[in-house]
Amino acid sequence: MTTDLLRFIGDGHDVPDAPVPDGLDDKDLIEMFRWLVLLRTFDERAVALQRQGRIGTYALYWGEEGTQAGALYACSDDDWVFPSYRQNSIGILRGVPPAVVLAWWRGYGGKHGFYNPRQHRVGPICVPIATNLPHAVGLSWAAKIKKDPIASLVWFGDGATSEGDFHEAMNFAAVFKTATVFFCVNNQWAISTPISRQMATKTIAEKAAGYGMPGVRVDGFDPIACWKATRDALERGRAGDGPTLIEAYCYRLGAHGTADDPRLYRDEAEAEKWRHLEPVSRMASFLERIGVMDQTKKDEIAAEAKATIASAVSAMEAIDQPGQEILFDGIYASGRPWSFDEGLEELRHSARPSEVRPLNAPDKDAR
Amino acid sequence: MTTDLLRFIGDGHDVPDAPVPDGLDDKDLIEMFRWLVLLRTFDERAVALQRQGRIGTYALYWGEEGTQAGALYACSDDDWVFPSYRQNSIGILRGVPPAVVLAWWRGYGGKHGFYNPRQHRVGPICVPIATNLPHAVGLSWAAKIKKDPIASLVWFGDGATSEGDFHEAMNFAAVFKTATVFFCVNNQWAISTPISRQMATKTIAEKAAGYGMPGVRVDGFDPIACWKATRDALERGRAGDGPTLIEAYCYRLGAHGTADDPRLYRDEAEAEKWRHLEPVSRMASFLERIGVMDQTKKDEIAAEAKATIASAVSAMEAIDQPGQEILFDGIYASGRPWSFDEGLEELRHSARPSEVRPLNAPDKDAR
Amino acid sequence: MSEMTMVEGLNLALTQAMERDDRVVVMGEDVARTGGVFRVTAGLLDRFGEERVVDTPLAEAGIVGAAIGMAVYGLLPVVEIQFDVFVYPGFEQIVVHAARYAWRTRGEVPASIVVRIPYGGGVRAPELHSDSPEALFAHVPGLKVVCPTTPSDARDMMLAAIEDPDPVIFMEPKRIYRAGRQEIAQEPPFELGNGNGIYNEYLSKARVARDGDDFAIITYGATTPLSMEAADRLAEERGIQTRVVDLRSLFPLDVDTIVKTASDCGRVLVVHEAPRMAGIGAEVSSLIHERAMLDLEAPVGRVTGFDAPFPQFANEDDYLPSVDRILNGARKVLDF
Amino acid sequence: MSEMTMVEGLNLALTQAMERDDRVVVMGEDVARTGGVFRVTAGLLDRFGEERVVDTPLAEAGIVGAAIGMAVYGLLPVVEIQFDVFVYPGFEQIVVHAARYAWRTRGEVPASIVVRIPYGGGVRAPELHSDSPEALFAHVPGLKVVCPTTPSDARDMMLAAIEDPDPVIFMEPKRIYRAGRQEIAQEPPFELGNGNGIYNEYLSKARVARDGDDFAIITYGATTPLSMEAADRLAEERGIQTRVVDLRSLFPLDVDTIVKTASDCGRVLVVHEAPRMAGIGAEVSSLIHERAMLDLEAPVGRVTGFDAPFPQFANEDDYLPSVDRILNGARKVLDF
Ligand SMILES: Cc1ncc(C[n+]2csc(CCOP(=O)(O)OP(=O)(O)O)c2C)c(N)n1
Ligand SMILES: Cc1ncc(C[n+]2csc(CCOP(=O)(O)OP(=O)(O)O)c2C)c(N)n1
Ligand SMILES: [Mg+2]
Ligand SMILES: [Mg+2]
Repeated sequence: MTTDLLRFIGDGHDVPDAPVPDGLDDKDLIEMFRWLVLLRTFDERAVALQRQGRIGTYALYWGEEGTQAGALYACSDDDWVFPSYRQNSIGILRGVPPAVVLAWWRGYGGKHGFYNPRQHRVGPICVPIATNLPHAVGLSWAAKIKKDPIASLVWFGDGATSEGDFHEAMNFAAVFKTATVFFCVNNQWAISTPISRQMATKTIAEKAAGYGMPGVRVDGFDPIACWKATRDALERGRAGDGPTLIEAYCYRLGAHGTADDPRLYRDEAEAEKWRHLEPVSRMASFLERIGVMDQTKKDEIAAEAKATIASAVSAMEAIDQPGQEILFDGIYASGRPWSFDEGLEELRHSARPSEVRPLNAPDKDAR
Repeated sequence: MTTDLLRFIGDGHDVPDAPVPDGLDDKDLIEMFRWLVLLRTFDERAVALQRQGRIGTYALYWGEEGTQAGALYACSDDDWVFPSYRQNSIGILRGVPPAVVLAWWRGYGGKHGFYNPRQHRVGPICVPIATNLPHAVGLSWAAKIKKDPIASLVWFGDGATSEGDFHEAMNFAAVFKTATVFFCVNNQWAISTPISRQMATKTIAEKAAGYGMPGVRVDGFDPIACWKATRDALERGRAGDGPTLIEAYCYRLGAHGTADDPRLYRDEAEAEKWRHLEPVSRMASFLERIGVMDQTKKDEIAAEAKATIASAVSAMEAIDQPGQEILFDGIYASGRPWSFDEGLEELRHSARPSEVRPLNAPDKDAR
Repeated sequence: MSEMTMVEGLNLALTQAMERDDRVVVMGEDVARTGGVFRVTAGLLDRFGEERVVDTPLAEAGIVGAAIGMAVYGLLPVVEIQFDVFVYPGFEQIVVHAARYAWRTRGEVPASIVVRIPYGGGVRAPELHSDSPEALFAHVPGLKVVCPTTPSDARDMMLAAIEDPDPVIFMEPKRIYRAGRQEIAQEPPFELGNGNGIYNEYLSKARVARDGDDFAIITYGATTPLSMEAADRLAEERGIQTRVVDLRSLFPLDVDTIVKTASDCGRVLVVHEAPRMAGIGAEVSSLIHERAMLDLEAPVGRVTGFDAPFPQFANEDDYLPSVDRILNGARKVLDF
Repeated sequence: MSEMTMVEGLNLALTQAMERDDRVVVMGEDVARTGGVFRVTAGLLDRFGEERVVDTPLAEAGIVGAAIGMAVYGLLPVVEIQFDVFVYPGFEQIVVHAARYAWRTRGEVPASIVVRIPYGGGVRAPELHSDSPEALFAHVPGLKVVCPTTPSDARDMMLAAIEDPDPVIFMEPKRIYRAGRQEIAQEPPFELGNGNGIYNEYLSKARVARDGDDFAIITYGATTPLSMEAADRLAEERGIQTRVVDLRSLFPLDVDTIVKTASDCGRVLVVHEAPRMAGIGAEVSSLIHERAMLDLEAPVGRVTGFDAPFPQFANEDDYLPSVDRILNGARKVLDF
């Protein structure tokens, strides 16, 4: 296991466990585990649905659940989080119906596939790399102006650090001392590009200094480490001490997405070396080691998650193909441009294309 | 004087001179001084021309001559340099007729106001902040691919470091180990924005580490220090060791441009404190102190520069107002789109607006 | 009542909006201490303090992106882009995020920002300070794109743009920033903050700047005064009455006024400073032909900037539509 | 001779260009090891090595900007933008620098780059993978904007774009990347590297994809096959012969072919997938009315994408022009 990473959960063998940090009691640990399992269950089910052609291309996050659940668990309910496509289902831990996220991947828009960020304090799923970092900064900046004691957290990948938006957002946050947590999930790959061809630094955390903010490096497969680093960063932010960059060091255990074939560019044996660190079973055995969770509890949590996602799948499939009016809905709050109703008219007078079902996009033809 | 900056020229009082670095003999020192004086003469004359309404708004660089002449003097003739508007006349040290640069400020295009970068290994004057940094990287990258032992240098300001293009260029250069010198002229102001509101770091040099490249900090008012840092950076680059960030720490002694009024946002007394460090007189007294230049030589250099710029001004004023065909010249090398000749036709049939002379743009209405 | 330039009208609107609604913040490069390169935001810092009037670092994507985040949290940011061309580094944030935030949130969280862009040529500025990018934004669904021509419209439209929940690209024709003064009533034209949609009246309707039904010139921004002059010349020259329509809103277009004008006048010329290829004029011309072909006595003409980079300023008067070019364009349509 | 898809045709062109001219380099996100998301650059890395086939960091402004610098030094970079929407972070470099480099250097140093943009909808991709931004580039002076529709054109036009000293925005309609195969001769259609301007033949001329003089459909990209189908249906339905023009070059436009087509046919429909407002169709329509009004029996019609964000893919078939929508558009023009 890589050293000099903030870590609490050992590997059960050579690497010892550290004491659970203050702020997490047994109830918290169980709840955090519940979150991990729910995310894992969603993810595995989504991959299956894609294979069956029931949703479109999907960006799996198998192995990164700890960077999501751990960080979110550290947030207060008023704090905002901004996911990328990789944290696509984070909203389900903040009240977004899982069916909505599945519907998004099924190609549904409007009320079917989108949610109201203000209702959940969760930004929309962000597809263009690094472009939601400035939003997270602006949001915590606005809270500061309004004297609200809330913070924002944004997830992004190692590849995202190369984008100009990463830089501009980091600098704005540092200059205006906003309560922003930049949570970088360093899974060491940007599609086929390894971190060694993405940047010339060994770590991502060391980039923080160039902005005058602290950078910390944690074991991204350790949910408790992700929680601790995030909790500390949020406290700094709320205390008015500004933003923090967190590098959650891990490895992308799966493909980039269901349309991606990693064998084209990397040795999957490499991935295997990391697999035993994956957070769900690791957290489970940790909780068993410290006697916080027994098999019954574990099974109960698994069953509960299975049931939740199962009903979400039915809910998703119960959604009718949205009508054509959805093309023009919710675009302008101030009214409808002349061409919207004309567009609908045009559609009414033409035969509607047969109902769309997500196709298994020919390999690589969609991402 | 600020400490811990690379510096060779003292202040003639408390701060002692350091020995002239290897690579600069007396001839070089005189030649470098000649360059400084030529730039200074151009700049002061341009400001006068603007006041007289003979050219348009002008971006003066009074006090920054050392960051330009010093750095350029370190370059081999095959190395490329990329100026911003602030180094607008750097080309005159590489064979660009000064009249061309003056004509650019007078609003002339085509062969009157532009030059061929390949002829001088000098990029076009770049107006949008930080956007020519990627060009400098691409150029040295191309040279590396072609196995040509040349490097590129790009000048930019402290404000430019906030732009995404700065970040993307720095990262590309570090990843591909291009022979690129990032020469940042930290004059501590971006129009009305002081560096303290531009970034949260004390220095700019410390940003280099976040890209995995070295950063050095020099006295920007010391031409020899600028030369030395650039020379070392170029050698690193040519040796295949990649890019370097140089921070030339100085102060913007003049206005941002002739349309700018610094009294609106800063205390000019502050600028006064720095003025005695300005590179031209400082280099002069240094050369006198070490007995390399006497008054006669100095006067001769001044006279020569005065004559050069004077004839450039006449040359600029001898240029006739360019004809209307200039609107459509040199845009496409592959041919003329249908609308070009139609546009000329349209112009031929309309009365031509009376010949344009640069106006003293109403204060602040142009920059 | 007092006589104001467009700059003063905009400044008044910003002042009034900030007074009445503390969600309004102003941000951009050099907007606070200097009051902006063009002084549109002068005095706001002293009046509203540096939390609400912010000099930002030099980064347009950061500025627009942060403004979007602020809007999501409930503020109403008004962003200044220092000059037209410098909006491009922020282009992605505008077209991918500001334009689609409402759509991406079931219409419930529009990115309520105003992006002010001093644009266009004619001020003898150096290279890359004279672009007219409005068509780029008008082509992107989800944005509103407006452009005032008079000081009083500038004031009213700015207040309306801030009220408008949708992202508004506010094009400011810098050439006429100080070209003329106009009486502006101190009182805002509508009650601010009542959210009853009245602001739309001030954003989506074209203005008939001059009446007439023999011929029509449809334009906006700095070419409007030139079109007015051309209209007078045509009256002398041919004794015809020319209607001049100032579009004000470039997206959505006021199609009713455009089509009615074409039907009433039968002959139409569209004038703008931006390049012609797929510009606003192309859309207006197409709309008219599609909807009023039978009322037309001649094809709609266009007098525009050329499909060439905006020139160095010694030749900018050659590039910009002149009264004489407008007159020739008019004659072609009239003599068809 | 072998049967190829558009993807294979593009790959062949890139291979041939790189073989014949070592100034050609290919760069972008995931273009080397995976051969690109769509496999257009597959095999190039093994063949030409990692100095000439480069996986870049994830930064579009950096990619385009570095390519410009390479071109200034004399290389011929072909850049891949992974998906349409992701070109926006590089927009500034394209419109301010690539488009104006020649102009800014007295015509002597054009930014000789090709920017490949797989664009458009219809592949069931997640949000923001289906835009059609071509009009944004066509509106910007200094760029050439082209779009192939057939595998063989894709091959020939890519070779020509690389030859062309000007910056070329190469729009690749991803929906028909593998839609059909076509015989492509191994031999390039013209001698590479002789710089005699012959490449222009392959970039600036529209292609008459189907002949006829009763009616015309002018289109490009993925809506071309649909327009062909509509043309056949019109032949059955009304016994009329429809000419289908595939523009190929969006800037410059082949105005002669466009106007002649309008004069020959008298009735014209323009079809594209991009939003209508100030799109390519608006320009084509305006040009026709301006130049062939008297030959027209009906106003030029437009069937296009809507002025709305490209929808989530379950509804993308509602957004995309369908054969039936094209037919209705045609009937409106025919029955005018
Ligand atoms: C601006 C932009 N450019 C390109 C893409 C295409 N793309 C999608 S994911 C991806 C790689 C992202 O890697 P990283 O930031 O490490 O996140 P990860 O996928 O590993 O979670 C790329 C290039 C995009 N979505 N946005
Ligand atoms: C992309 C872009 N945004 C804004 C501007 C307007 N502008 C011109 S100079 C300047 C300040 C630049 O400051 P700095 O980088 O420190 O360089 P200096 O002027 O001090 O040499 C600004 C904001 C610009 N030219 N380009
Ligand atoms: Mg990654
Ligand atoms: Mg500066």
